[in-house]
Amino acid sequence: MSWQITYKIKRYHPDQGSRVDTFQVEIEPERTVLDGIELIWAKQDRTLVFRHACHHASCGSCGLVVNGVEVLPCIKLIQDATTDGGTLEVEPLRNFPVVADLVVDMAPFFERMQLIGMPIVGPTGPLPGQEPDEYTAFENCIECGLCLSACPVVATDSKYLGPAALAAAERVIEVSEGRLSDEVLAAVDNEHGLWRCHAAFECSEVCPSNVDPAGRIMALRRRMTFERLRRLVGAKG
Amino acid sequence: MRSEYERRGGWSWITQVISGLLLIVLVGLHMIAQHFIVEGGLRTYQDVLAYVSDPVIFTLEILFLVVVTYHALLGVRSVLFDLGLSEAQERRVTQILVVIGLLTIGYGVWLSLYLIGQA
Amino acid sequence: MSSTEEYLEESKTYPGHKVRRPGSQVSRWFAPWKRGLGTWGFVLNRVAGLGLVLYLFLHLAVLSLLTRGQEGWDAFITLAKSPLFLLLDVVLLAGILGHGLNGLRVALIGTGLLVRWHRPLFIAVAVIAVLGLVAGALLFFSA
Amino acid sequence: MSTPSHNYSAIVIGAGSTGSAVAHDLTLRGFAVTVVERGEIASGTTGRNHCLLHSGGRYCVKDQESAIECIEENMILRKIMPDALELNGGLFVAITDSDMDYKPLFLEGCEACNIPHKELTADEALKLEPNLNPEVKAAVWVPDGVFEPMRLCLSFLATAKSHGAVVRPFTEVKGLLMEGGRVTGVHVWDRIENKEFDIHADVVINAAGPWAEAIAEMAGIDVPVVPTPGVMVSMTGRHNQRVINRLNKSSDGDIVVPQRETSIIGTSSWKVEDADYIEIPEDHVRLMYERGAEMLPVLKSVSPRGIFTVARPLIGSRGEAEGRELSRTFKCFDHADEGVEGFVTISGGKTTTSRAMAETTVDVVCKKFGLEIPCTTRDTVLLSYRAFYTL
Repeated sequence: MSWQITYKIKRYHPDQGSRVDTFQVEIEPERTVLDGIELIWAKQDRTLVFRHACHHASCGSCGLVVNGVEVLPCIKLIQDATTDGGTLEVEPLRNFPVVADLVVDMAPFFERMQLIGMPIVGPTGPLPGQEPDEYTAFENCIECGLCLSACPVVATDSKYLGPAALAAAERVIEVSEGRLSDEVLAAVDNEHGLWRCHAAFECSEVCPSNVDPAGRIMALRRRMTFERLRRLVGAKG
Repeated sequence: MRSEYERRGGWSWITQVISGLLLIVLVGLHMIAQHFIVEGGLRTYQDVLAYVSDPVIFTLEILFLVVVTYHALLGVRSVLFDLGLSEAQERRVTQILVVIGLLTIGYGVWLSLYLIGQA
Repeated sequence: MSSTEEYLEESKTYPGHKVRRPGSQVSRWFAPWKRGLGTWGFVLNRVAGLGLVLYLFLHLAVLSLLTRGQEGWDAFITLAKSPLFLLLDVVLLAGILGHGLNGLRVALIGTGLLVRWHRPLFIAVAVIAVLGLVAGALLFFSA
Repeated sequence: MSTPSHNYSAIVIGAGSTGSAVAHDLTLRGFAVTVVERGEIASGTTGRNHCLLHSGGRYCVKDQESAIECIEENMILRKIMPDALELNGGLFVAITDSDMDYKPLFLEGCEACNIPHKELTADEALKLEPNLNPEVKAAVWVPDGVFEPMRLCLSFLATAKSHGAVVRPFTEVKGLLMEGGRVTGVHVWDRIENKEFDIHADVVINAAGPWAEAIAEMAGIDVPVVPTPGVMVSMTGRHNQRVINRLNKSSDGDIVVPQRETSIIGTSSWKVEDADYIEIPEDHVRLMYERGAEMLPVLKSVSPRGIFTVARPLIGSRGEAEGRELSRTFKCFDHADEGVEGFVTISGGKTTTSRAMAETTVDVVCKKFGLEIPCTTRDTVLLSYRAFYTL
């Protein structure tokens, strides 16, 4: 049985400015918020532009703000997002340059991820009860940018390295047993690196992949704090 | 041995935590002292003069002044840095806050010494 | 300073198109709605912190009355006993408790010690702060 | 390596795995390339695929041509795409007697197609994959792998961009520019600016997947593409480290692909007319749970995190074979054969074989211009997908 859902979608075109368009959609509650958007594009308005690819939270391209909170619409079921007759307010991710409608430019984000250089495939542990073995797996971080959109510090400080890149740095340390290049360290152990975080934990709240960027930033902070204190004591002794 | 890179921002966070922890103690002492060291609290001018003239109180209050000013202005600096200022603006902010901090502490010390002189 | 300045620049990802840079959104420092407990903690710390800075300098300014001797001080004491000032004292206490306890929480999680406990810690902070505030308010108004 | 010198230009329609690989190959062979994609990169068939880097095992009994393509390309992608593949191998598992009857055919097929394989006892299989059905009778290990579809495309496109290609997402082809029986470019609708304009080139390559038929129609050509969707169910949690295949002839729900923090059950097969938005048949989804749980019983007790479907662009005449029987190999059509110059369609195939599809296509293109430039994509290590955004 289908539900009647109202989508209020924030539109933007470089020449026309911003507006909000309303669409009525008939869709099964088991389908996703992204399916609804694709349905609008397919049947109602071909001018709507939005990003999507894998539809299972792997590519990280479809991130949006739905009813005020960052989500990956490809794994947000309609029934978990609203009720029959309900409304979904859809906006592009915050804190990213907007290209058009729901499309943001991920270039500034990937520049930082490239700087940190975390390989997207890394070692992973065996399943419980399994013999230890060499496994690789894609990193949990799908580079979707939800964490940056949710962060109240990224909202005002465009120089802040941001949760995803800092979490990636911590992951690199974890995998490579503490080695970061000087260039990466200079960006991470920096006024606008890990010390800028004010522990609002929004990144971890919205992360669709259990990366827990805030927890990783705190781990980095502990590492760098105790390293400093050790050096201070060492210098005096 | 470790390689060198430009480290920035760590000490301001660490000292902010340390000064914050100190303040939890100092704020408590500041409030308790005023109400209980001098019986019935600081009600009269003479009470105040007697209060600051106590060497322990004087030391405690000056320490409190220094730590609270440091913590407050470092906090303001952090809030301003959250705005994504340019490096030149950041240097300016730091300089101005250092001057404000020194003036504040100077004023507090001067006021205390003045009052001790009145006693 | 808090302008939502937006300007267009060339996109690297979408050739031939200009993107709209996101403006700075200071309002989000003060908007914990729909957000998690961590953000409530962040907002609390920021609001209380800025309030306390303001109070610090007001307090120091008021103390300059002492240089005017007996009369200045008596005038101040009369003012300080008014209900309005007692209410301000309660607000001050709320700020100190909120910022102090939450600061302790931030120090504990920020040093990576109790990261997983940030939510229960926030609830503990809130409960202790409210209890402290009630006790303090009773003390102020009964004195 | 010097870039071959000629001044030909090419337009590639579609930035799925095929179009991306074609763009990459074209730039290596000296073409000035523009890629036009109506949506985001990989927003069509490629993005929503199963993420399986085929060993060829699935096809080694009934469709050996596809199987050989798969294993060859599998080995090449391992070398040229180091950062978008999970290479934990795969198991074909036998649960029933019928599966055991299929096993000798399968082993024979692996031999015939040169697919490396290793027979495992039930105990060995359970040791490797503790969540397997304890009823498992035997298993065969093959070099299956897992890729990340969007990043695979981005790797090809990043490398193409580094060689001068212009990639235009959200640029939809509305018509082909024709001059006397020759395609000279495309008329596009820029969906970002909401403007229409023409782009000219010496050759246009139609890599639009299930939409290739509609593009070919713009030149009055019929391309037999059958949009054949399949349902995939992504489950909460990762329950296997290797790809788990049912050791039997292909059927619905015969595979569970682990990827990131999920295990994806797939797939089914039916035919549709319009590939833009596909209704998901409820019975297909139920079948995925049932059949997936036959191999990994744990899947019965976990919830789905996403259900998705997309149309495969299989080649074949409509109404003939059922979707499952259609070959998974690819075909490159030089439409000069139908009297239209400057226009080539590539369709069918799989993401695993996208590089080979590109090689064949660009061979055809080069031949049209009398160019003899060898393909070098087998040995060209691709840039990181992140370079797509930073170049």
